[in-house]
Amino acid sequence: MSWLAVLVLVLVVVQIIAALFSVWQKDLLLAALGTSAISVVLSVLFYLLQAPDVALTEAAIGVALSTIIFVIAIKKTDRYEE
Amino acid sequence: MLYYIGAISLILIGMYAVLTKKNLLKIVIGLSIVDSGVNLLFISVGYVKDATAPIFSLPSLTADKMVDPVPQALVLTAIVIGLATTAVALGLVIRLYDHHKTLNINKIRQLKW
Amino acid sequence: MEFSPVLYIAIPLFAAFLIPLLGKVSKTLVKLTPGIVFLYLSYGSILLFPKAMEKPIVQVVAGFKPPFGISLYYGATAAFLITMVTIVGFVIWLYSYKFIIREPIEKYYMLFMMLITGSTGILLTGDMFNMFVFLEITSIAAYSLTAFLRDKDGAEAAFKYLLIGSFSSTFYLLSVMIIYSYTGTLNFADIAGKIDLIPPMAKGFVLVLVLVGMGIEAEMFPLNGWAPDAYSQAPSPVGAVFGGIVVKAGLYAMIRIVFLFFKTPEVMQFLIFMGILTLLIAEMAAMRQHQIKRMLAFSSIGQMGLVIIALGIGTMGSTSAALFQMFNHALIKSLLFFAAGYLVFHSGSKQIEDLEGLGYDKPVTSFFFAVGALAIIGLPPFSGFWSKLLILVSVAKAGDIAILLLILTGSVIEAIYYLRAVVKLYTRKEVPDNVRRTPISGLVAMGVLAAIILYVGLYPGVIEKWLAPAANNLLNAADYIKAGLF
Amino acid sequence: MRKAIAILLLAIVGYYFINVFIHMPFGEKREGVGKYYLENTVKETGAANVVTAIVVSYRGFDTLGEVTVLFLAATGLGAILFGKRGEKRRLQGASVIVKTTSMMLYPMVVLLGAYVFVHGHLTPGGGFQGGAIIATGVLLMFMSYRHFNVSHNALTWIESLAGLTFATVGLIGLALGTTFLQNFLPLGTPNDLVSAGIIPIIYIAVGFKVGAELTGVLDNMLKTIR
Repeated sequence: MSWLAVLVLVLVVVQIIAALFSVWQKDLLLAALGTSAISVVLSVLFYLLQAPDVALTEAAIGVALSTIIFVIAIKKTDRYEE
Repeated sequence: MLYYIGAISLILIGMYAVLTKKNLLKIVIGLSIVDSGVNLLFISVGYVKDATAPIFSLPSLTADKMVDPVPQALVLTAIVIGLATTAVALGLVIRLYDHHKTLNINKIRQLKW
Repeated sequence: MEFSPVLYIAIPLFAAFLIPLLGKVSKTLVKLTPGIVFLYLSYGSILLFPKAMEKPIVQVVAGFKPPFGISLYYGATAAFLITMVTIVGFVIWLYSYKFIIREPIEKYYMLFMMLITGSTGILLTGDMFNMFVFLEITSIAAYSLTAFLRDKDGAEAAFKYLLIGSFSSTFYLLSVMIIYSYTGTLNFADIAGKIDLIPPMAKGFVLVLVLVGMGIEAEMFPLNGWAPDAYSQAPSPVGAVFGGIVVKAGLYAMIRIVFLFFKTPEVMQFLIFMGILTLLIAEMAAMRQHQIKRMLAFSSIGQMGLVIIALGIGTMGSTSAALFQMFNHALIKSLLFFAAGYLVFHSGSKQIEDLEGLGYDKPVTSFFFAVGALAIIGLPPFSGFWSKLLILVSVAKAGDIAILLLILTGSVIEAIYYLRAVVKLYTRKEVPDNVRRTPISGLVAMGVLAAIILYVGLYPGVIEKWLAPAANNLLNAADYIKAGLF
Repeated sequence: MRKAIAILLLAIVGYYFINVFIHMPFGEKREGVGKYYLENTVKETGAANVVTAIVVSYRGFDTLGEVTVLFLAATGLGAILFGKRGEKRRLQGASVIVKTTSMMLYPMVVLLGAYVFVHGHLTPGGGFQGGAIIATGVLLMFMSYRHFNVSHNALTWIESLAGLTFATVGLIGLALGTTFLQNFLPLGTPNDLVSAGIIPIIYIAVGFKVGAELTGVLDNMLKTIR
């Protein structure tokens, strides 16, 4: 296994943990940040897969905008899941 | 191969959230996780070993050493469409909260599901 | 400049981008825009129609030959359905003109126009991913319009629709991905030629993904849970667009993909089976409804079931009958939604119970509702009679008596609940004086549809002669491949 | 109960997924349109970035649709949240340090966005990314200044004019007797800023449009009263 494969393994595991975290977290604000973490990792993975265009898009849209609209929506509604 | 596993897990986790969660925002979060998974799967399908990004920025780069550009172009579109869907979904969530003062679907349901 | 199929998309898009600017000048201008667009497109369709019937028009976009660029495939089937869509779209606009009084008006017209344009795009495109884009245009416009009244139920119906719709598009996107990864192309004709490159397991998975993804749009059982809510909570003209246009596009997409890539006897059997289930369950559910628009929605699902059966039989006769039925259903269901919209408006209640006596108070609107009801049941002299007859004949020719009986059962149930509603309408009862009138534009819209229904019912030949080329185009995959990859 | 059904359903879906993808080759070269694009893009479109060439030129029709999807989302959100706007935001103004930093960052972020979409045909990035970056910059200002406002009039104009530019560029191709969205400008030398025919024009229009639309979405959501 090369160091790249190890890196990918770590990233994928982090991503799955982040996904599980955002699904089970009762505090929606943290859950939204979890999706943001997924997007960060996704963006790095896209870069490793030689897709800089997509990585840039994911960074701008997935990490920033998508999370922000989630946060705004949470602010306008309830923060905690019952 | 690892990419496939990661992507498929994301899709399944997202779908699990959509199917079982009771909180509207959680459901939307689930949808966005599914989207991420599909995008990752698509990009990894287009990957070619030891190839470079499909940009001819240096003269030394040649076409036979580049990854497949088509999935990248399609995913670019899919990401933006995913954002659009999320935005509309969140708008609806805000509307529903306005009417019911709750995000729990069990308390909202009026129409038959 | 000669009329080119790409204008079906380009002109509405241009107009949609223009509407916010027009809104700064005057609201009337905004309201007129979609009407002008659809009138022009109907005119173009009629010009183009005979040409497309002879030979499919394949229009290249951006000047790259298929499969490298996106191409639009304007064949006989697409021409038949698109001409229907533009004309029905125009009539629905006419109806909306006075019906929609709620702000934000310019947003309504923009979304309304894009809802129909998205459906046109699905019918027109010859590229798999492009179809996904148009599917999304249609869906996002549909979600927003379902919630347009901004009441409790509307928002809930829209959210439900969005949830199911997202699954639909995700599944479809996955199928595009698997197909691309094996064939390396996205053009329908090109894929159809290379379909054997996909290993059987993956092929089966793609089939399931397409059936589920597009089945949701085509309201196939058991994926149609969103439809009754969306239809009944959206404003009436939008309900008419859903039932008359959007479903047709979804069904066409599903059938086109199945016929091109997966046309095996088992799949056809499966389609017939699902069609029967859809038909019977929907008709039974419609029977139990107390709200008029929900009843119409379930009836619409049932009709789609009937069309799926006829398409599943897959003979020339049954396919043309199915197309004829789609045409009739678009007109008749729009008429029913129009009439129901004003009946609900006048009685102030969505319940069928409360329609009692309106037949005397609002004679013209009620009359149009009755015409629609009789036509959809399939009574002469209305156009619904011919298409139902053709379906039954083709089923009988295929020799399957069980299916014939099941279709008849469905039709009888349908007849019962429609007649029940009509009888309710014409039961005498004192109605409190109601000064509100149905506006002229609404009456004209209904009148136009009723006239076409009656005319086609008296002279079915005007439509029937176009059915054969349209059905042939849908059935004959080899021709599609040849034309699509010149 | 519901969870059990969901898990069962997902197990079936997952089983099929794994079965299909276990056989899917990973990291191998593939015949098909992708190869054609790699070999011919520079010659046919003059763009150095193949992804941009596909997005804007070969599959430009998709991009037109995609812009429309975003446009519809902004419109639909406006329709859904109509009548819920309040001019007063509950958001507190940020501290002086944050304010000053945002004030300094704001023009730079917008400039970066513009750079990204102007160079879309040469480097990674393009209209969508640039537009999104600009919207992020505007968001920064929203967050730190309570009274910061974008003019709705201006947003509408930018959005409409950019959309009309895209559609018009397409229609010019049709009017010249070629096809919709076909290039009608000289291709120039690859890797020059002014090259690749209509691609930069379209991507700049997309950049403005996406930026305006996303700002509109954010503005709509932020100003909704709870």
